[in-house]
Formats: sequence, C-alpha cells, structure tokens
Amino acid sequence: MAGMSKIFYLVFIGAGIVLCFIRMIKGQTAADRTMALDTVTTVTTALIVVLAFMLKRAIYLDVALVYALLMFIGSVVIARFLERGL
Amino acid sequence: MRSLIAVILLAVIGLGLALCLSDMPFGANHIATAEKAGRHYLEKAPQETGSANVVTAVVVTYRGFDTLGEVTVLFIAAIGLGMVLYRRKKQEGKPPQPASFVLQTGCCFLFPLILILGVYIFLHGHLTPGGGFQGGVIVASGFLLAYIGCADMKIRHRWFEATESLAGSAFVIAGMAGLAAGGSFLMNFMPKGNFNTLFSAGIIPIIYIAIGLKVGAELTGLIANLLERAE
Amino acid sequence: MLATVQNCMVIALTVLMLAGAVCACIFKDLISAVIATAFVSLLAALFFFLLHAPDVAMAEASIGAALTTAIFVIAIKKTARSEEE
Amino acid sequence: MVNPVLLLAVPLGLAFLTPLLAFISDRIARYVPVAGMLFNCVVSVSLIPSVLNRPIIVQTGGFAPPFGINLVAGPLGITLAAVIALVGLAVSVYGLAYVKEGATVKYHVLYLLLLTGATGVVLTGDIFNLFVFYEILCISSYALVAYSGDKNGVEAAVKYLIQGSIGSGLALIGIAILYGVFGTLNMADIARNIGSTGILNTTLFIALAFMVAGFGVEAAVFPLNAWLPDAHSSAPAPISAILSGIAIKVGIYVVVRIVFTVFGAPSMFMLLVVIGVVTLLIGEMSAFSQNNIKRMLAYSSVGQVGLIVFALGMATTGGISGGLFQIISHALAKSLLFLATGYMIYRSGSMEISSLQGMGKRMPLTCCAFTIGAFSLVGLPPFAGFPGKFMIVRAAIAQQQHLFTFLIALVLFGTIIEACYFFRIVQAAYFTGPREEPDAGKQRREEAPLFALAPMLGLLVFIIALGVYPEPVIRLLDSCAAELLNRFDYIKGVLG
Amino acid sequence: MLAAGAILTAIGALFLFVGSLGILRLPDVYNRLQAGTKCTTFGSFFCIIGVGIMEPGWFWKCLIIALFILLTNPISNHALGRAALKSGVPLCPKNVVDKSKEFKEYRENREEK
Amino acid sequence: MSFLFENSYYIAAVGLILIGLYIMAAKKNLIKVIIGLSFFETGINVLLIAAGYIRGGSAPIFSHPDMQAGKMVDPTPQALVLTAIVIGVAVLALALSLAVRLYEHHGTLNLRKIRELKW
Repeated sequence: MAGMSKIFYLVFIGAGIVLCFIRMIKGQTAADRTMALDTVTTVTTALIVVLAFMLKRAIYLDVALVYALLMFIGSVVIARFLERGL
Repeated sequence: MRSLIAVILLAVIGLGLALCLSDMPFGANHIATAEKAGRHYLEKAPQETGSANVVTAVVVTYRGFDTLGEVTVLFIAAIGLGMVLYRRKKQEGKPPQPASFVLQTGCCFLFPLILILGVYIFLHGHLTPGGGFQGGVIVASGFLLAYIGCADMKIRHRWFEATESLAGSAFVIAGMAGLAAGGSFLMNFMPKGNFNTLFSAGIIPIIYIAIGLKVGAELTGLIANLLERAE
Repeated sequence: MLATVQNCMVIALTVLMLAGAVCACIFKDLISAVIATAFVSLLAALFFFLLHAPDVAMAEASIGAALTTAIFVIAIKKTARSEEE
Repeated sequence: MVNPVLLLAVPLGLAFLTPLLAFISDRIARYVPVAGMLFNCVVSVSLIPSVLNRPIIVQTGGFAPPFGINLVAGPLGITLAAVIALVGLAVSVYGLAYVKEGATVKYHVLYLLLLTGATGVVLTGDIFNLFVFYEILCISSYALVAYSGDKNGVEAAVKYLIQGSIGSGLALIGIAILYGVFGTLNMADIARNIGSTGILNTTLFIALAFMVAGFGVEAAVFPLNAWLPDAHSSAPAPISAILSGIAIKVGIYVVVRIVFTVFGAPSMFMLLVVIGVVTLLIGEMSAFSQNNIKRMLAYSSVGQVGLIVFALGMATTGGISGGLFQIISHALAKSLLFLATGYMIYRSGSMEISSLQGMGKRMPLTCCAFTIGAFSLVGLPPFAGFPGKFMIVRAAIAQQQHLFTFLIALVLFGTIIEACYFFRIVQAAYFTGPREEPDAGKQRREEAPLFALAPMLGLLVFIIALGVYPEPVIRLLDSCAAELLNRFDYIKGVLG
Repeated sequence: MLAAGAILTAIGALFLFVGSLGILRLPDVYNRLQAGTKCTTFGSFFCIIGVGIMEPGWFWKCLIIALFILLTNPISNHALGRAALKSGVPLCPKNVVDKSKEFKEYRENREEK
Repeated sequence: MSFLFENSYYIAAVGLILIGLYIMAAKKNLIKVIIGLSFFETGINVLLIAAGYIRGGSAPIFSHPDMQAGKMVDPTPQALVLTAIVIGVAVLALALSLAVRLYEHHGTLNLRKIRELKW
C-alpha cells in the first residue's frame, strides 16, 4: 500500500514536470515559456519534499527551502524584462 | 563545412568519453579501500574536523586551499567585470517602467526573509547541506530581487567592496593563524566543540561566515555593475 | 516496482534535459533560449539531488535558476534580443 | 626556513586588501603588486639552495599528502616561481608609469592575482588545485586583455575566453576521469597508481589526451594557438609582456608536468618533438609576414614555444635543461621586447613596422634595449639566448639519430627566419631615418620615463649576466631536469 | 495520522498534475496563469503539508516551505500576467470578457472628460 | 533497457557536454555561444557527481548519531563540483560583460560579422 502510494506521487508529479516541459517547447510566446518555468519550479519543490520523505532524510528539506524561496526570482526577472521594466 | 568539422570532433570526443566511462561503471564502489581519499574523509572527518557535513569538512579543511582559490576566482570575476564595464557611455532610452504595487510590496516583504535564509544556510554549513558559497548566492539573490522590485534602488558600492575585502582578508588571516599556531596553512586550530551543534567544528563556521559575506558582496556588486546601479 | 518507476523517471528526466538543451540550441529568440537554459539547470539540480548531493543541488539551483538567468537576461537587455542570421 | 606557502598566501592577502587600501589612496594601491612580487622574489631566491637536494613538501590544513592538498617546492617549481616573481617585479614597476587611465586599481589587483595564479600552478602538487590556480591565471588574463576596452582588445578577449574555457573544460573532464579511475587527486598518488610500465591503457590515454589538449590551449602549441596573436597584440604592453613571458610558460609547465611526472608516458615524447617543430616553423613563418610589430612579436612567441616543446620532448637531461634555459631566457627577452615596444608604439602612435623609422635617434635607450632583446632571442653569443639554443642543439646531436639531425636543421632554419625579421626592425629603427632631414626641434629625444626604463635595464642586466656566466643556472636546471625525469624520486618525496 | 497525510499528499499530487495539464491544454497565457497559480499552489501546499503530517518531526519545516510557496508563487505569477499584458500577448479569440480592455477604455474616456 | 537504467546519468552528462560543445562550435551568436558554455560546464559537473556515486549510498552528512560511513556516497566529487560551479559562474559573468562591451563597439553579436582580427 505504502509502495503504491509512493508510486502514485512520483508518477503524477513527474507527469506534471513533463507536461510543463512540453509547454515550454511548444509555447508560442516567451511569456508562455516563463509560465511553464514558473510552474515547473513549484512542482519540483513538491517533488523534492516527497523524495526527501521517501529517502527518509530530513536534511534534504533544506534544498526544498531554497527552491521555494529562490526559484521565483528567475521568472520575476524575465517578467520584468518582458514588461520593459529592467 | 564548419559544422561538419565540429560534428567530427564531437564524435571523437563522445567516443573517447564513452570508452572511458565504460571503464568506471556507474554506482561502483570506487573508494572501497581505506587509503582512498573519499573513504578516509567519510571515516575520519567527524573526529578530525568536528563537522557533521563531510562535504563541508572536505571543502573547508581537507581541500581548503581549493576554496581559497575558488573565492579568488569569484573576486577576479567581480573585479574584471567592473573593469570591463568601466566608465562606458550611458545607454540612452526610455526610463524603465516601475514595478507594480504587488511586486514592490512582495519584494520588500521577501527581502529580509531571503537574507535570513542565506545567513541560516551559511551558519549551519557544517550541520546541514549548504555552506558559505550557497548562502552567499542566496544573499545576492535577495539583493537582486530588491533591484528588480525597486527601480530607483542604488547601493553604496564602497560598503560592499569593504565587506568583500575584509572577508577575504579574514579568510587568509585565519589560514595564517593556523600557520602561526605551529601547524600548517588553514589548519583547524580551534577546539572542536560538541559534535552536531551550532558552535562546533573549530574554524569551519568562521571561514564559512567569511566566505558567505564575501560571495554575497561580490555577486551583489557584480549584478549592480551589470545593471549600472552601483554608487 | 518502486525502483523501476524511479529508473523510468530518471530516464524521462534525462530525455527532458537533453531536449531542453537542444531547444536552447534551436530557439531563435534568445530569451526563450535562456528559459530553456534555466530548465536544464533546474533538472541538473534535480539530478544532483537524486545522486545524493544536496550541497551541490542547492548551489546549482540558486546559481542556475536565479542568478545565471538574471545575468543572461540583463546582458540580453543591453544587447539584442533576437539571434540574427 | 621560510614556508613556501607564503609565496601564495601573502600575494593573495595583499590582493584582497587592495580595495581597502584604495579607500585611503590610489597611489598606495599602485605599489601593492610591486611589494608582493618583491616579497616573492626574495623568498623564492632564498629557498633555492635548500630545495636543490630534496623538495620541500608543504601540507595545507595539517593533513598528509594523499588526503590534504600539498605544495611541492622542488627545484623546478621554485626556479619557475623565482622567474615569475622576477619578471613580474620588472613588469609591475613598468606598469606604474604605463598604466595611467582607466580602472587602475582594478588593473593592479588583477595583475597581482594573475602572477599568484601562475605561482600556484608551478608549486602545487594536487591536480585539481592545479586546475583552480590555472583558472585564476586564465580568468584574470581574459579580463586584462580587455583592459583598454577598445574594439580590438574586447574582441581578442572574447576569442581568448571562448577557446580558453573550452580548454579548461576538457582538462576538467580529464581530471574527472582520473578521479573516477583512481579515486585520488594527488599527482604523486596518481603517478604511483599508474606505475612504471610506461604503457597506458585506453582510458588513461584518453584522459591524458583530454588534459594535454585542455592545458595545451594556454601553452599555445600548434593546433590550439589561434587565440594567441590577437590576445598578445591587443593587450596593453605590460600584459602582453606577462602573457608572453609567463602565461605561456606556465601552460608548457603544466603539459610537461602531466606528461612526465603524472603519466610518465614515453610514447608522448616523440609527439611533443614533432608538435614542437611544426609549431616553431608555423610561428616563425607567420611572424615573418607580419607588418604589425606586436603581432610579429606574438607569432615569434609561438615559434619559441615550439622550440621549447621540441627541447623538452627530447627527454634527456641536456634537452630538458636546454628547454628550461630557453624558458628563462625567453621570459626575460620577450618581456623586455614587449616593454620596449610599448613605449615605441606610444611615441610613434602606430603599430606598423614602417612607423618605427628613426626611432633609434628618438629613443636611443629603449631602442638599445629592444635590439639587445632581439639579439638574445635570435641567439647571438654574449646574450642569454645563446646558451639555451646551444644546449638544445648539442642535446639533439647527442641523440645520434638521423631524424633528430634533420629536425635540428629545421630548427636552425627557423632561427634564421627569426633573425631576418628581427634585423628588419633593427634596420628600420637605426638605419633608415625619416626622409626629410630633421629640423632640430622635431628630432628631440623622447625617451621613455624613468619608471619604464629601470625595469628594462634590470632585465637587460639579467640577460647579459645569464649570457656571460650561465653555469650556476645550468647547474640548477640540471637538478630540475633530474626532477622531471625521475618520477620515483618525486613520488617518494611526496608520499614518503 | 499516516493515512491522512498520505491522502493529503495524494490530493496535492493530483492537483499538481491537473495544474500542469492546464498549463499544457489551455488556449492562451491568461488562461494558463489560472492553472499555473491556483492549481499548483494548492497542490504543492497540500503535498508538502501531507508529508509534514506523515513525518511529525518535519512538520514545522514543511510548514515554512509551504508558506514560502504561498508567498512567492502569487507574486511571480502576478508579475508574469502583467508582463504578458504589457508586452502585448493577444487573448485567445474564444474569450468573451476582456476586463483590461474595458478598463483601458474607461480610463481613456475619463481622461477625455 | 537495462543499459539505459544503468547509465542514464552518464548519458545525460555526455549529451550535455556534446550539445554544449556543438553550440559553441557551430553557432554564430555570442550569447548562444555562452549558453553553450554553460551547458558544457553543467555537463562536466553531472559527470563528476555521477562518477562519485556509490550504489545504495546516502548524502555524506552525519545528521543522526547512528549513520554509517559505509552507506554514504563519495564526498570528494561534491566538493570539486562546488568549486567548479563557482568557476563556471565567474567565467559566465565575465563573458557576458565582454559581450555587452562588444555589442557597444560593433552593434552586433554575430561572430562571423566581427572580423577585425581574422577569426
């Protein structure tokens, strides 16, 4: 049961990354691509927390902390560039 | 023609790499015997350095000289960038669009949080993943966010230069102190403390604080120079 | 079972990473290429995490996704955005 | 006895402190490289007697060699460090007068760090540490080539940066393969693991190829020297002098150290010889066809690199000490040439050789220095170039193979070409005056300032002294050659 | 406790998947922003909190991570939406309401008056 | 399939290295070339970390008193990669500043058009 639920998490979150990636490849405008980047960081943060749970090491949560607080800077920078505000 | 040559060269390099990698299978225990450096670090680092994070122990004590070099490389990059972009003509153009209210407020709110996270990361470098370098980058990212959020924000470049200069000197002086204490350069001459607590591991936290401040100041100065927001 | 799923995930991530690198190669819009670069370094950070190197993952994440992207974007702002022929 | 680690720690500390000193006064900051190099000069020269018999092994962090990083202050390392400090001292004094505009403090910091990187490369005994110092050397030279910020400088810097970073990436791949195979990074430990058979398996051969190709970019051996003429001719004069005098030599040192000490691969020696001769011929031919004097000097550096690699590839005591002697004499002479050329170009306002006409009357001392440097480079007897070339020729003939006799004939042919183009300049400077006869006002003496003349004079003295009385240096270089040829002493010295 | 956490995490994973699907399938940037903001914030929040419930020792750290996501995600998505609007990304033709256009017209009218 | 399972990290590393080198060799735009450089460096880093991995190992951090040294991955490549990442970002920043400067002089970043010095 526990194994099945872990597979469930991995499959669904991993599929989320793949879908965002396809949007990044397809995306007509740069805004679409940035959108995909922003979403994929959120999804990856969740994936890292789940992986830390599966690997049973609390210290891995620090990586998720950095992801959660830092990753949005990249997309904000690109957004500011797109609205000519840099 | 040019890309054909490139492809041929790449094929040669790829083949060479593949041949090499077949000689070191993925996941094999290549540090099985005790005289290998990696095995030695894993087994001896907690006693010899007092640091729970072995990577930190390797970075700061066993291979501390590398770290001094790495900090120097970043210093060179910051100074070289300032030199290359020195006193060029200002770009004319429309003034940039100010950030929206939400973004400004969010940046002001998140800026101290990011700084705290950075300081946390480099203070706990010997206990949890992370260390001086990562913490410094996080601090610099905080300043980057502040630049993006507030269009008219400028930093006093001199303060940052003084910080990086002092922190770099502190690193070298810590090394020299090891030399003066009768050991060798960058020796861990301070008491090790209780394992797995904040105040442990001798000079590792001190050097990590120096590295964190230095890296943070350097990267911030680098971004400010690129954005023409210095001074 | 779990191991198989994990292996498949790593293979999928590998494919995505290489596809992202190829995308960065073929995109004419440099901002899009930079976004693809950020994707690649994000996935590289995930790889480092999966290889049990949290220190490196943290460094790669903070450098690759935030700082390098910002430096690239600022440089593109100061030069030209599209890759001319 | 002084600890050799101070050779690195003191300049690094000074470089970190320089921005603070610049708050007080920019004038103080300008003297920092001079102070650092003076210190290095004194320390390294004072260390030479004590390292002649057995190398000093310095631990860092208090850990024994295979686990911690160690410095190996053997005769070769200390000799090269002394040469670096000497040339660096001369050029930094020259820089006090020459570098006036732009970000001067940043220039001096980067200059000091470049020399520190070079010193680190020649002293370290750990292969990844070598890579880090090599990167310090490379990155600061990328930035310094673009110092003046003009069109050519930036373009040359971009070119140099791209090729150099591909090279260092390839070298890092080689290091990664070595680590994956042996699980250690200490050069002596790797050498011990490779063993003495001299036969490398495929993996090791590929690692060696990656590392030689990677570090060879800085050494500018034949297929990898596309960046050199542009970078050397577009940089400011002191930087050209350092790049030609020091940086290339450090690249050669790394290649030689890896081939001889780490891998001990005799199969590579013949390759080195052939590459050397090809590089020599290509460099001299290209130099002959140049009209731009700095480009000409840069191509001449390529030729000299070829000669040095050829000599080192012979792998006999005579050959190696001849090559090392050539390294020293070329470092002195080429930096002297670039320094003299810097003010000649500054006064005449053009880099064309034809614009140097009549320089012999306008700047007699500078021109005299240039002439002596050129004679030394060509290998005329009373100067430092002669013993080096003589030793190389003698070593090649001592091999008693027809191939080497043929190759040394090619080398001498290259030397003749070299003599041709240098005499062209000397003739232009002394024997062709401006067409219209001088009015007294126009032909006034415009000598270079004292701060620029003093280092040139110092280098000149060394060139003549080495040429007249080379025996002590040759004895020193013989023990360097013994260090290179005797891997087992090196391994035993480091690992005990 | 374990079951509750597992269920929460599963809900979160599901929402993350649905949000990503929305990113892929919806027609234009503004619609995709919906999915990208709401769904993924919700999903990752539940995922992380679920893990925190399953491992009680980690709860506070997980809560902090979740709060950070809760703080940063809306900001970046707001900036993105504004960027798309300012850089002139067109709406999908199937849209019925365009409040930003209405607002622009309203403001122009007011300035004319 | 099992070959892929075994070696997917290596494939990623080598692929990144090759793609990065290809971009650097074949592309004309300087920013593209720098992007290629960053891929090249990332690829080398993945290669180093993958070479240091030990099957069944965990992160080399003694966060619990009962952690065993035998169950950990090799810490040395991680320390090396930390250094390599810093060097990479330094080179990247310098290259981009040179690109900005080059654009000011020439008004283009196309390396085939900038030919004052005979590339």
